[in-house]
Amino acid sequence: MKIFANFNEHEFEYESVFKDELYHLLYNNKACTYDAVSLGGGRYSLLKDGKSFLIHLQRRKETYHVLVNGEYFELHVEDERTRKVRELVQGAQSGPGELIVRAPIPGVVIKIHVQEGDLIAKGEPLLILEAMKMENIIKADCDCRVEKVVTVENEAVQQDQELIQLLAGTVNN
Amino acid sequence: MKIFANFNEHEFEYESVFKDELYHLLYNNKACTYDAVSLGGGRYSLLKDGKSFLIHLQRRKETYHVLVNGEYFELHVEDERTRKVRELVQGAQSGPGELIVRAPIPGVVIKIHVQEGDLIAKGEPLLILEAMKMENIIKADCDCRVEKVVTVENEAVQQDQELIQLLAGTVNN
Amino acid sequence: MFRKILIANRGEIAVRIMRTCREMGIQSVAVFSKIDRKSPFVYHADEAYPLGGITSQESYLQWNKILDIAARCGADAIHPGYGFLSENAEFAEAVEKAGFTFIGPSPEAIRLMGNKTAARKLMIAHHVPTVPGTEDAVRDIATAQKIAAEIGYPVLIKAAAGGGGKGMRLVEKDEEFKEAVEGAAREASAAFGDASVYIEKFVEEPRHIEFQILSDGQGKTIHLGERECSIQRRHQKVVEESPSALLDDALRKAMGQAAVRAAEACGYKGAGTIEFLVDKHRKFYFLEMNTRLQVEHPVTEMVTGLDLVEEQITIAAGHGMSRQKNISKFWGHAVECRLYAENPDNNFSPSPGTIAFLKAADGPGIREDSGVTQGSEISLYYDPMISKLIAWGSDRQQAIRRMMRALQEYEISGIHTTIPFLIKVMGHQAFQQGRFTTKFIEEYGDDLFTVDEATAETAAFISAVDFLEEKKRISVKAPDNGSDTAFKWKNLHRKNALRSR
Amino acid sequence: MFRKILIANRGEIAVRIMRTCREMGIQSVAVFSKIDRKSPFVYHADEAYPLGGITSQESYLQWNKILDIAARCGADAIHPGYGFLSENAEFAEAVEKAGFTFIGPSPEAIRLMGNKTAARKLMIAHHVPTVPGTEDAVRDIATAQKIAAEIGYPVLIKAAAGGGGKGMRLVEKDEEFKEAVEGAAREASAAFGDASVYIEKFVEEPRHIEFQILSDGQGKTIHLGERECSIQRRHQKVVEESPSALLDDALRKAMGQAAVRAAEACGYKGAGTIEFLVDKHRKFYFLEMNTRLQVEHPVTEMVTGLDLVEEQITIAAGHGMSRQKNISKFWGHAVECRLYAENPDNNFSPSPGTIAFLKAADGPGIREDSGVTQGSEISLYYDPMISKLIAWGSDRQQAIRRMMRALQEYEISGIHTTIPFLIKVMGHQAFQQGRFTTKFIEEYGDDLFTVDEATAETAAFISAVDFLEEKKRISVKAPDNGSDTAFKWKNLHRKNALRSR
Repeated sequence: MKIFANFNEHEFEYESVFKDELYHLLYNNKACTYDAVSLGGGRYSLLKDGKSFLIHLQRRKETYHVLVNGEYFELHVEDERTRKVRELVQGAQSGPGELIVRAPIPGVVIKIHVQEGDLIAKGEPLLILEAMKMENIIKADCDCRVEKVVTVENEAVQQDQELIQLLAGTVNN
Repeated sequence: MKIFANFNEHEFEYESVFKDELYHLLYNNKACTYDAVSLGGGRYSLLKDGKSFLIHLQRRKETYHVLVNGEYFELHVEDERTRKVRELVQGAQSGPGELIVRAPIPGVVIKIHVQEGDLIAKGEPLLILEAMKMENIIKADCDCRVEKVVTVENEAVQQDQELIQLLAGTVNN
Repeated sequence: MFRKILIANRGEIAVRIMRTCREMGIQSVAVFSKIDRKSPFVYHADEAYPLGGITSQESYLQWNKILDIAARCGADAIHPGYGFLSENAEFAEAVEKAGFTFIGPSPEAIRLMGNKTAARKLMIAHHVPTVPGTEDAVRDIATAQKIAAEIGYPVLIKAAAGGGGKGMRLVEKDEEFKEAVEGAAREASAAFGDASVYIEKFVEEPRHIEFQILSDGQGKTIHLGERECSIQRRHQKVVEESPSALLDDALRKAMGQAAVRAAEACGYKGAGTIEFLVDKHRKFYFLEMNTRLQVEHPVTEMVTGLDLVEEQITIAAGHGMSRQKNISKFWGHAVECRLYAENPDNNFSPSPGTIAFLKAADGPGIREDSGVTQGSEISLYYDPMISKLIAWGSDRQQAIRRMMRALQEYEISGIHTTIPFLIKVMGHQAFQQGRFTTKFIEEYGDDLFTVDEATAETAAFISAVDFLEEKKRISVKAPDNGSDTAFKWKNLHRKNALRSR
Repeated sequence: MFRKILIANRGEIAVRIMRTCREMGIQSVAVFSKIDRKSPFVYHADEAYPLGGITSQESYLQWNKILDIAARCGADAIHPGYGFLSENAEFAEAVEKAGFTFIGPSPEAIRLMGNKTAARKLMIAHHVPTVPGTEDAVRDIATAQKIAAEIGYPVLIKAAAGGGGKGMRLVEKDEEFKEAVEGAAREASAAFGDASVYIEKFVEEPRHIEFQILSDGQGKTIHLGERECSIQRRHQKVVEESPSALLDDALRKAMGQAAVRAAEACGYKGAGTIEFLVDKHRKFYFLEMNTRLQVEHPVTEMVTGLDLVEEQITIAAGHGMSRQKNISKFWGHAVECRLYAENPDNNFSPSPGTIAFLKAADGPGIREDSGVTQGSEISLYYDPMISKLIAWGSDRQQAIRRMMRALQEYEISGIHTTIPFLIKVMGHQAFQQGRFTTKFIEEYGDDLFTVDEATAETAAFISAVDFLEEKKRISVKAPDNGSDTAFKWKNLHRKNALRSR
């Protein structure tokens, strides 16, 4: 079975095979030699190709949050089967996608720059969220149209709370 | 209900009363004012009479292991009822008590100083246990007679493993 | 000497002050908000009393409550730390009026230096070089915009009452001016309760270099050398060091003398900091004075051997300071990194949460001033700085190498921190060579946010392994390494190869 | 310079050496026993390979396995740390023969100084004062007993091959002699594989003071001043400091010169330590030379600014050392406390177990060299020392006060440690005044094992509270402090009193 680990635009492909009563993990068709030991609390000691790594790993559904060598990675991991199902579902959808802008952190909405119906270019500011005394500008991820503004100025919002609904790709349509 | 906390030869006596919908803890007949908050993992922040304490507390049955202000305490805590029951049971026993010497730590018995039937004075060495490369001399807690030697020299023993059975108080009998 | 000091602050600086109190045999008193009941500064204090409230306004800025507690617990003095009430002249006044010693300068000195425009005028009068700009706070936007055009863009907009980068905006062109002033005023108002801002010429290739001064309040003022604080993001310092790679003895002497003049000009007492900008022509300009202990004071402590909190306390108690001469030679070199609960990959957005695991770095040359522990909850209500890591080395290179090593071995999980970003800064050639300005992060942003490919592969690999474990629930025990391995050797080749002969 | 160094050791010293390797850009290789798979020194190394085995004999003393791994991973050099193979001349020889650099002195120097009787003779020949006693190892007990009587009781019995207090016995009277020799021989045999012991006059009111030396192997030897290591229990050091409160410049110079002579006498190379006893008449005697890095080396690092592991590596690589002159002035004062997993209240018996919670001390002047972390299992198979806490101060008093503060705030649970005992040592008047001998602990034992009554009451109180909670399952939520309190205010009086106006 193939396993895909995606980080940003990079994809790492592994294959797991069961042989000689052991599971083997293959990378580039070569069996990987490793010893991974859980230290508790999401900490792992990994010995691989002689190298030693201390890893902090947290899994939330298919997303892995990994700290290693002082670097942080957010990876999406899925196997062949899951990927096929996902691609089938996505392929069935067409046209512009609906996007929901959520609060990345708890805070107070101190200014809203857009109104319903506005056409917004990628990178333009949508609203300002204040948290820990700093202003955080939330910008549009892509060209889009504002479908609905769900929040109001001075509202205290929780993390992941819905703020604005956008319709992607509508500027160029 | 009275609560007794014993440390070495000291006894601290508290009384708990239920009044005004709150439990009160009395010491020397005065209500104690305090705020104790669990920090997790056996750690407590205690504010009492203005003073602030960080406490590590571990409970094993009636024994409390407490670290506070850089000092370690092993306390025995019981309430009125438990004490009465215990005293009744103890009162029913009489004559010399049987004592079991156990390994305080895992190690290897490298020398046994006594034989069955020996009369031993308090403080005399019973055996030598080697652990972490150091020799640890295990001495008699009180005047006693050796009832049975359960271990042999060069035996590797676990913590709390029985080593020697003694009959207390038999020297002076 | 004082018997009991109340610390009107929280987090790492409250713990920092407590430590010196304990070392001096002085009782320390913490005051805390509801949110902070479980914080280390509460349980490491000798006494602790609740302030109630959650936000700063409801708790640490409630000075009547604080004075009330000070009276009831019998404190002799109040240490304000940094931030909160530390540069509030009215509070300093109220403290003294209530019969306590305020560990800091006089209310007059705070007031004078706290008003940026008044401070500028005073500096000009005392021949301390300043940056061209408006001498007074801006009243209306139109006039301000005209002045900005005269001085010439780029200009800086700054909060008259502020500090620490809050209410500060850089404006590159006329079109951006209006919105920037409004934003700065809004931030200034929220942070300091005073919306007034002023305008200043933006210095070319500026480096932020500040001098630590000590005044005994009896006519003697000395300086303890400089701190280089040019590595900033969003006008907030992230890395500081002492000495600066830029200064030579001549420039150090000139700037040190100016710093002492600046402190003397306001009749200063205690520990304070004169901030300068140094431009590409090595000319220096007075920026502002911080009339309090500075976040980055540990680097000065490391290279001078002094305890600045102890100096503050002995000066406040009328016992003077432990040295009478300017520092001219440093003991090695020290670098400080501020650890923020922020996500560098998401524009340094705050990262509240609970610290799930914490093992700080230790070993040669490493000091940490931390305000948190495993299990600590990082809230959104206060500053996201959770700790300061300080590395000492016999020279700059060793200090940086040690800091790099310490950051790499620092373990903290459950929240995002700036550690991955700081590692990149320490490893950057321009930083290592001492060639940088306050625009370092903007300039080298691309280098500072890239990842190592081999490390990414390791991350992908362990994720794939964990994914597989989860799917297959492989529970075969490893045959001979004695520990309860979650995974096992998938290929016995190397193990056999390494087996003893 | 070396590209890759294999560290033939474990625990804190392996981590310590790795740190310097990382700071120097050298790859570090760990080797580990089954028990140590999860240890910090394994996951902080750049590479790590299993040795198999559990006991030292099965793992860290298996030098063929170690050399095999070194060859396969392409290491250039091997650092032995302290203990294990560090003073094993045959190993040093095998390392060089296999084509690696041994980071330490020549096998000849190790052999010469490792044999205590040979070292004594060499010292006498080079005019380094020694303690009266047998020059050779004792063959039969009867002869030995006669010699002991001649020298005069008390006498010391010591392992000829040993060090670190193992195989050592103090004999006060003739009747005790035979059993003591047998016990010492047994311990020596177990620890070093060599049962021979020798006899020495016991020095009156002795202080254990040692000198750190560095030799570049090209004819230059310097000393880095002394370490006072008199605070010992069962002949093992527990507290060390530099400088010593006893020495003045004249005695320091005389002892330093003798130390340099001692190192030169054996053609030394690298970092080594000459241990002396100083008696109540301020006369000093050569005790032994440790031909390796010393556990207590950090105190010397703190007061000299040097990294001794870096010096060892650069000397071994043929690049000499970073200074050429003896140390004559120290930067302040440093104290080290060894943290053992032992129960001081139970005669320092080992306390194996799992570390349930760990938050080390930090802040001004505090360094820690630790080998463990939260979750670490402390086994019975190796030395119970888990960490070293080091405090620096501008003078001895400040260093002690800082150490005291750090020990008090150090949090470790799940195992017993020597921290409560060390706090008593730091707080003891005789220690603070610098008036003590190697018998400090025996002499002041009663003071060192008492407890504070008020603290006992607090311990009793919290236990009673917890007991009550357990019994009553009180689950009433505290009304207004915002945290999930386990217990609540039982009396509202004070809270109302402190309520804001």
